[in-house]
Amino acid sequence: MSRAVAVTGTGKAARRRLGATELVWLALVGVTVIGAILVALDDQNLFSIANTRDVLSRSSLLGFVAIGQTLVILCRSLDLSVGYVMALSSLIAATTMNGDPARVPLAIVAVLLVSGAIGLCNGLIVTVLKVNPFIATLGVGLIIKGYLDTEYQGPAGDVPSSFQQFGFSRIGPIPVSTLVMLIVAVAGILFLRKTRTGYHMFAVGGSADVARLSGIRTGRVLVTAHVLCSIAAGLGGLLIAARFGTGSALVYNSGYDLESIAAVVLGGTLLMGGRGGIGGTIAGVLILAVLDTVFNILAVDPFFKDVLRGAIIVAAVAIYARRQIDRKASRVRFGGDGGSAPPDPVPDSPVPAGSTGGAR
Amino acid sequence: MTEVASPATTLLRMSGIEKSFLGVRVLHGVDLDLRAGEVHALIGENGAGKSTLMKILAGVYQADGGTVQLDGVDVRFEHPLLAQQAGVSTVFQEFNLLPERTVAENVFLGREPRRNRLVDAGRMNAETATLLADLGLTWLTPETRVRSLSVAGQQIVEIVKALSYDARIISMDEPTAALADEEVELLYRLIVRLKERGVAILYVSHRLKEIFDLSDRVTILKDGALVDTAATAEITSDELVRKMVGRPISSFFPDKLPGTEAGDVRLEIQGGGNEQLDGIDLRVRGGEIVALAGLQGSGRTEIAHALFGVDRFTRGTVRLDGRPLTARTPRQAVRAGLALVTEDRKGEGLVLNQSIAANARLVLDAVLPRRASQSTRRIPGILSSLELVSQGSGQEVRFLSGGNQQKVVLAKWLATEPKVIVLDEPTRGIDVGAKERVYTLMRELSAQGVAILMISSELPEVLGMADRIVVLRDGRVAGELPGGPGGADEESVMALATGHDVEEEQR
Amino acid sequence: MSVTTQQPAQGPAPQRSAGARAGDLLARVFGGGSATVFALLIVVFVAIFIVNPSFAEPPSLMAFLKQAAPLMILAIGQYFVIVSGEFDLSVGSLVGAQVVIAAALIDGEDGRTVPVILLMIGFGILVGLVNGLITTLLKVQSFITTLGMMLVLYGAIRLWTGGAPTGALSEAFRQPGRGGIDMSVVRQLPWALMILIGIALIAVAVMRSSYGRTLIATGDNERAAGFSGVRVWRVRTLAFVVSSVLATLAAILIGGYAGVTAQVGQGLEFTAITAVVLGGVALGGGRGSVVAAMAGALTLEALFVLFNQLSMPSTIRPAVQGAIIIAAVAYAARERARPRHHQEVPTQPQPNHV
Amino acid sequence: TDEPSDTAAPDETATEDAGAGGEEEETADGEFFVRADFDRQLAQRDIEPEGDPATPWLQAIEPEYVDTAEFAQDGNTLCFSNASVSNPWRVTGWITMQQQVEVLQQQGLIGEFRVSDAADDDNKQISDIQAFIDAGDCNAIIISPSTTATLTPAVEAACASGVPVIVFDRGVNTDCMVTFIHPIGGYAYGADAAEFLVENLEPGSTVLALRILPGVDVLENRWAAAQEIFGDSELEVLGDEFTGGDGAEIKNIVTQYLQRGEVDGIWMDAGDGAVAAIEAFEDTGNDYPVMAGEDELSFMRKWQETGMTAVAPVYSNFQWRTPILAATMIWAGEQVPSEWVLPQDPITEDDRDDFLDRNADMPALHYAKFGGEDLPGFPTAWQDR
Ligand SMILES: Nc1ncnc2c1ncn2[C@@H]1O[C@H](COP(=O)(O)OP(=O)(O)OP(=O)(O)O)[C@@H](O)[C@H]1O
Ligand SMILES: Nc1ncnc2c1ncn2[C@@H]1O[C@H](COP(=O)(O)OP(=O)(O)OP(=O)(O)O)[C@@H](O)[C@H]1O
Ligand SMILES: [Mg+2]
Ligand SMILES: [Mg+2]
Repeated sequence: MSRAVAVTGTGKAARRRLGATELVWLALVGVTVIGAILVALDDQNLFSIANTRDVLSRSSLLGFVAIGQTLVILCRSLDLSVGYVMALSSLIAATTMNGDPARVPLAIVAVLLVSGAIGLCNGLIVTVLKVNPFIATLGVGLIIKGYLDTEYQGPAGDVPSSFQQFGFSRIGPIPVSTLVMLIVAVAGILFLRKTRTGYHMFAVGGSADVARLSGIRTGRVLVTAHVLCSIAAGLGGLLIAARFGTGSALVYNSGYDLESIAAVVLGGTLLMGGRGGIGGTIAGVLILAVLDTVFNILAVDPFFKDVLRGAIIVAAVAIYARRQIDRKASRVRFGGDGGSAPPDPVPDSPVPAGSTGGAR
Repeated sequence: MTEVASPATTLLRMSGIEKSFLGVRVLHGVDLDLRAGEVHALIGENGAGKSTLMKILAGVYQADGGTVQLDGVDVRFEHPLLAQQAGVSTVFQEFNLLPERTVAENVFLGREPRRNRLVDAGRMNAETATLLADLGLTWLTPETRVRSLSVAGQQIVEIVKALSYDARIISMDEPTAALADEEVELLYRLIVRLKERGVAILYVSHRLKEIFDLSDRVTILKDGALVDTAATAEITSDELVRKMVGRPISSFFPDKLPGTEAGDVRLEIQGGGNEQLDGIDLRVRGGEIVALAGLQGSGRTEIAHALFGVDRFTRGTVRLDGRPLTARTPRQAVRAGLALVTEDRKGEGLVLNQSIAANARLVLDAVLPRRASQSTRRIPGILSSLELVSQGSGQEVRFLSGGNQQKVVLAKWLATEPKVIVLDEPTRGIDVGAKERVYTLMRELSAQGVAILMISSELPEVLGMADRIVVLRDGRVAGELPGGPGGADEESVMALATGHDVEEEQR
Repeated sequence: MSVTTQQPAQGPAPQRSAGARAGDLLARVFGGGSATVFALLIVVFVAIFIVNPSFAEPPSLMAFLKQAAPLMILAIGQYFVIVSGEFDLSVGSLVGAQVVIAAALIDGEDGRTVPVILLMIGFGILVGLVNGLITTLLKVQSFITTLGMMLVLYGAIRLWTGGAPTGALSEAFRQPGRGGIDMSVVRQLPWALMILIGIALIAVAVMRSSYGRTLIATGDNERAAGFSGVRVWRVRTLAFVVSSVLATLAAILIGGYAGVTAQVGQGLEFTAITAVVLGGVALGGGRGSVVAAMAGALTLEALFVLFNQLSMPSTIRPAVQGAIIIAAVAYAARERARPRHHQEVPTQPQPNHV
Repeated sequence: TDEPSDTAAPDETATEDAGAGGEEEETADGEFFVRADFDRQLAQRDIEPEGDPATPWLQAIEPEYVDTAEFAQDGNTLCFSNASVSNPWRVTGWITMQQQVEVLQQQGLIGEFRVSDAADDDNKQISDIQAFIDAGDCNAIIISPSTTATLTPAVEAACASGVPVIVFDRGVNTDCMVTFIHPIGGYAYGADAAEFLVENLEPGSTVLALRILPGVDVLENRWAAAQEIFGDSELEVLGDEFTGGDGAEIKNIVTQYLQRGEVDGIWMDAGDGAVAAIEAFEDTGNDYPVMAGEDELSFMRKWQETGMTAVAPVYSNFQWRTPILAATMIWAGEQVPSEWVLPQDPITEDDRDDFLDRNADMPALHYAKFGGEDLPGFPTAWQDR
């Protein structure tokens, strides 16, 4: 109300509310509590060791992919090729290992290199050829699919049992794979919070023009994000190989591309980039895993699961959006139309019609 | 850090700069030199090429011809980063901040301080705080999210960011376009300090007052060519305008057209209020121009938005031609005969990727589709009466200069034949020629009996155009002053706007 | 230069010759990144004709158009949503759901055909409304809204039918997608083609109407559109409804063409979006023409035919398809960097100012 | 059910003769062609299964019984990890399985029946199985693996937990489970179809192969067997196309082949969308091909209606009853075959009408040899699913 507020703006910051990430974790708690009650009504315990393990192990694979996906989405890009990268990586891992424990390191290096190279392609197509990331990564995905379908007629390769431990063994109630995933997540969080490239990802996603004018080499940042995203998917492929004991092309049919995007958005990262983080994503992944476990315990019909998951994702994002509107910063005038069309279409600015007046 | 150079040292010399966009030459061999410790103004009409020249200096565009010399050495900035590293920093015409990031993160964007290869957020915040304290901006905290700042606050962050580079050359492209006089004062003080440090400042503005207040030398561009560079002290404002426009402008604010007279009250707000506003009483007659003056954030735009259904009055009544008006959406406002030329041309006024024609008929298409086909026939006439300069009505609006874009916005609203038109900062960022065209248009509309409510941060404009001036302070009407010749002066408006005695405040 | 000699460049437009205007129209349809798709379309067709000259015979062409009609109709619907700045990922699921609904409710009885079709259209409208209202009023990005809708439709329809489609389609239902008017030269003039032409004409007319203009304006800058009195939520919601209704019509054609299978519709959303983007329509809204979107769909279908005619191993086709799409979109992106007015109007005298 | 078709016998010898030479040529990387399995499966078609032909789901070909006394117990919680119910064949089988469970629950032989569905996601199924193991209260775990090789470690883990494990449909690369239940298999299926085409088409005729997806082992086996047989015949294989099982796609592809030239025969790796393929011939005015579909009713009805030359190879859907029955047998300590090979007889023109009559009230995407006619839920459970 006072004009001091208008000029300094500090008043607004003072009544800053819960950050997006905290909200997502709260949502996770909410989902867990509701799930636990429903499970308890069925005379079971969601927090039993077995069920906890189940939640955690269900979260690891999606976790890897979603961590990577977070980075590209933060940069206002997206990656629809992750499913194919996972499939290819699992095959490379399994065929390189070929049952020989000594070849495990070689296989890991090979996977990281190949998946990184795919990320490089994705990134270069988006930045240099200026192809919309949706189409670019869909196209690269199709190219990988073509290779996989031609080259592999089914599972191939053999993962030595030592490496299978990555998929099956546990430390206490925590599966090793989940632990590794969490370590990667922490590394990712530090990367975003502590490195320049991490900072620049927020900038590139917030506004590529602003970033460029601030001296950031936006192309490089975006390419880095794509490379890291593909590498994360490659790690997912390694986990698949460990869990399957072999590599499998058909993983690409399991919908990890869209599911990882859903998890990221569920985790409070803006689909149009510039805001969010891996912390929220992990909560998003855990929400999906808890739902999965609860549905399984309650023996929910698999098709009803899809219905519920669809509805829950939309409802959650609607709730985040609600807060966005409340925080309406009415007339901020950012950036000109620098000609570089934003890769992601979803506009943010609130519609000046209807409900906005009441939202203040 | 910067060695204090003697005023005569030429830091930068741009000579014969050429630039074409897609075959259209926009700079024809422009020369410009900057000396340490000087403020060098760059003026010219909209589209004269000021921003382009500045962007070449900043490494955003590459010149097609000509040379840039820094300290006598040829340089070529292929990327903004290289310009920054060479000590050239820029406040661009468009906002260049990340709304979701903090002040400190924005200021240090692209060169975050590191320790052991990791970003040192503590040091970043501390350095930002020092920088802010140095400039006397203690009310800004480094951790504030830019989104929560007002437009002026954001502009200040931009400037702080440019300063933080330890630059020897700072170019500012219309830094005051979004600022009210009070904040302009703040900027003046910043610039004086920079001069003292020996920084060269390239300063673009359409406000002649600022040119004379601040600059040591002035370079005038016209149609991409250099007209003259002169010492500011040796040039009069008439001369300046003539060189810029190519003709003398006799009277800047046109007189009322004969036959213009205040008619019945067309727009009336009684006791209007909402979260930002309280007790707004306002009356605008047909044929009358009423100005809303006030400081940044005093609630002027808010009144326009509440009237127009973007926001709402939760209290009070609004009448249009005597009939109650409760617009809940812009659509209802338009139907009732209201038009709003918004202060943010690109963000709220235009669909930039569409043609001039599509923009001009947008309101008709959206609100009055049945009338659209016949009303659109008037549009070519309106556009040509506004003297729009374009390459045809099929041209995309984003390729027009600011002034011409504003004309398209005006045409869009004139096509609806409004009864009441609200103009929010109608001349923001447009050149004198275009300004004059807008003023003439306002006079013409008045003569036709349209009621005009004008919001402006430029006091001369307020004083020169308005019949009455309503001054706002903190979302309330602070008082009303008569306009026109013999009416209020700048001091009395400022006194009402700030609630202080201006003289006292300034000295 | 003085004011009096000033020639506002607005002037030329109304007096432009018919030829110039035709050129303008062509440029508008083919320009702005859309030129690529027409060039590609021609290349692909020529290649098909070379590989298999018999494909150029009218009956083959008719059969091809019959196949292509559903995707083109889907592309039209998707165009409406994309040009308004949104996405519709639910169309594939919706096509599947509608076919299953048709089979389950008609259950082979001709008499039920019309009521069930009406019901399907009603359901399509409902889905579009839900997509649109959740996106516009609840402010959920449409990528997520329609992804959710995709999951919900996929699950709900299978929940309802126990996993696999039940019932059967009637002969009458199958006519639009399968039948046509028997004729001499073309053997059969497919209903699907006529329906497609009808929808295309309507779509072009709509895009030229006030609604179409406001739709594009909304996609370009929703805030400016809102300030101009556009009811953004309504315009966009309507676009989603158009998309869902056209998906329903596509479902009627697909169901008619090939009958019920469990997999029907799967993945069509990506094909439709790809088609639209291939047509030079910008994801993010505000740019591109509906004719080009249809051309994108036709090009994709033609590409599939070409692969087949070349006897390309079917496993490798996705790879080739992916590479071609990336190349085409990259090429179009280069084209778009050139503003089209510079192609339309030769460089005029330097703009003069007042 | 009927005897193994006599059509199979003559070709089989032909195959064996030329087999060794054609092997490398035909299946490029040979990954999915194991000659021993191929030969065994083709031979199994002619072996009279043990057990009552009226209950084919309890029959077994050349069973080797294992003792299950160690698993005999009173507990009767049955856990089932299903790959998915994402296609009509699995839907049909799943209903049959549930009906079978209901009967046994009423008899008190089965208590809780706990199911998790992995929606075709191998990784999810691994977690599902892990969850059953961790829960610790399953008295038997039935697994229908989504992919052979990938589920092996999970199944091994399930075996290691000491619970009796029953695997059916697709196999895994281990023999730790108590019993592995499956019909003869993919080679036999593909060969049934291919042999029929070879036999009913003139030498030099053309055949188009329509396949669903690449990389699914059971389907790859079918195609590998067909390639083997076509390779030794005089038929020309025009191409093999992946259709995703989508009718529209199938019709498009067949239409395009017909625009290029004659297609005399159609080989399919599964019957989904067979009708669409037939319609492509109708719509383009071509004669019906010789066709190998599946015992899916829409195809069989079309076959009957048109009187075309066709065969319906069967991948016995009734196998979904067997694992449930096997679980109760194991709990009772009864012997079960360690590899429980169920009969898999194609439906020919001779018995087609009989099967159609028996399934007259069943929906289109139902499978003729679903084997649930004697269950109390019949017919409504399969009709309004
Ligand atoms: N990226 C671009 N592509 C094409 N034309 C451009 C581009 N940028 C500027 N122009 C054109 O170059 C000319 C000079 O523009 P510039 O922005 O430098 O003018 P200006 O003097 O800064 O005007 P204003 O006072 O309105 O800001 C104008 O005619 C403009 O339309
Ligand atoms: N960007 C913003 N974010 C949040 N609140 C804002 C913003 N801009 C203005 N406000 C609030 O709206 C109220 C009215 O400001 P308004 O913009 O209407 O004033 P104004 O005099 O028109 O200023 P301006 O010249 O900036 O348009 C102020 O109290 C201010 O706090
Ligand atoms: Mg400028
Ligand atoms: Mg204002």
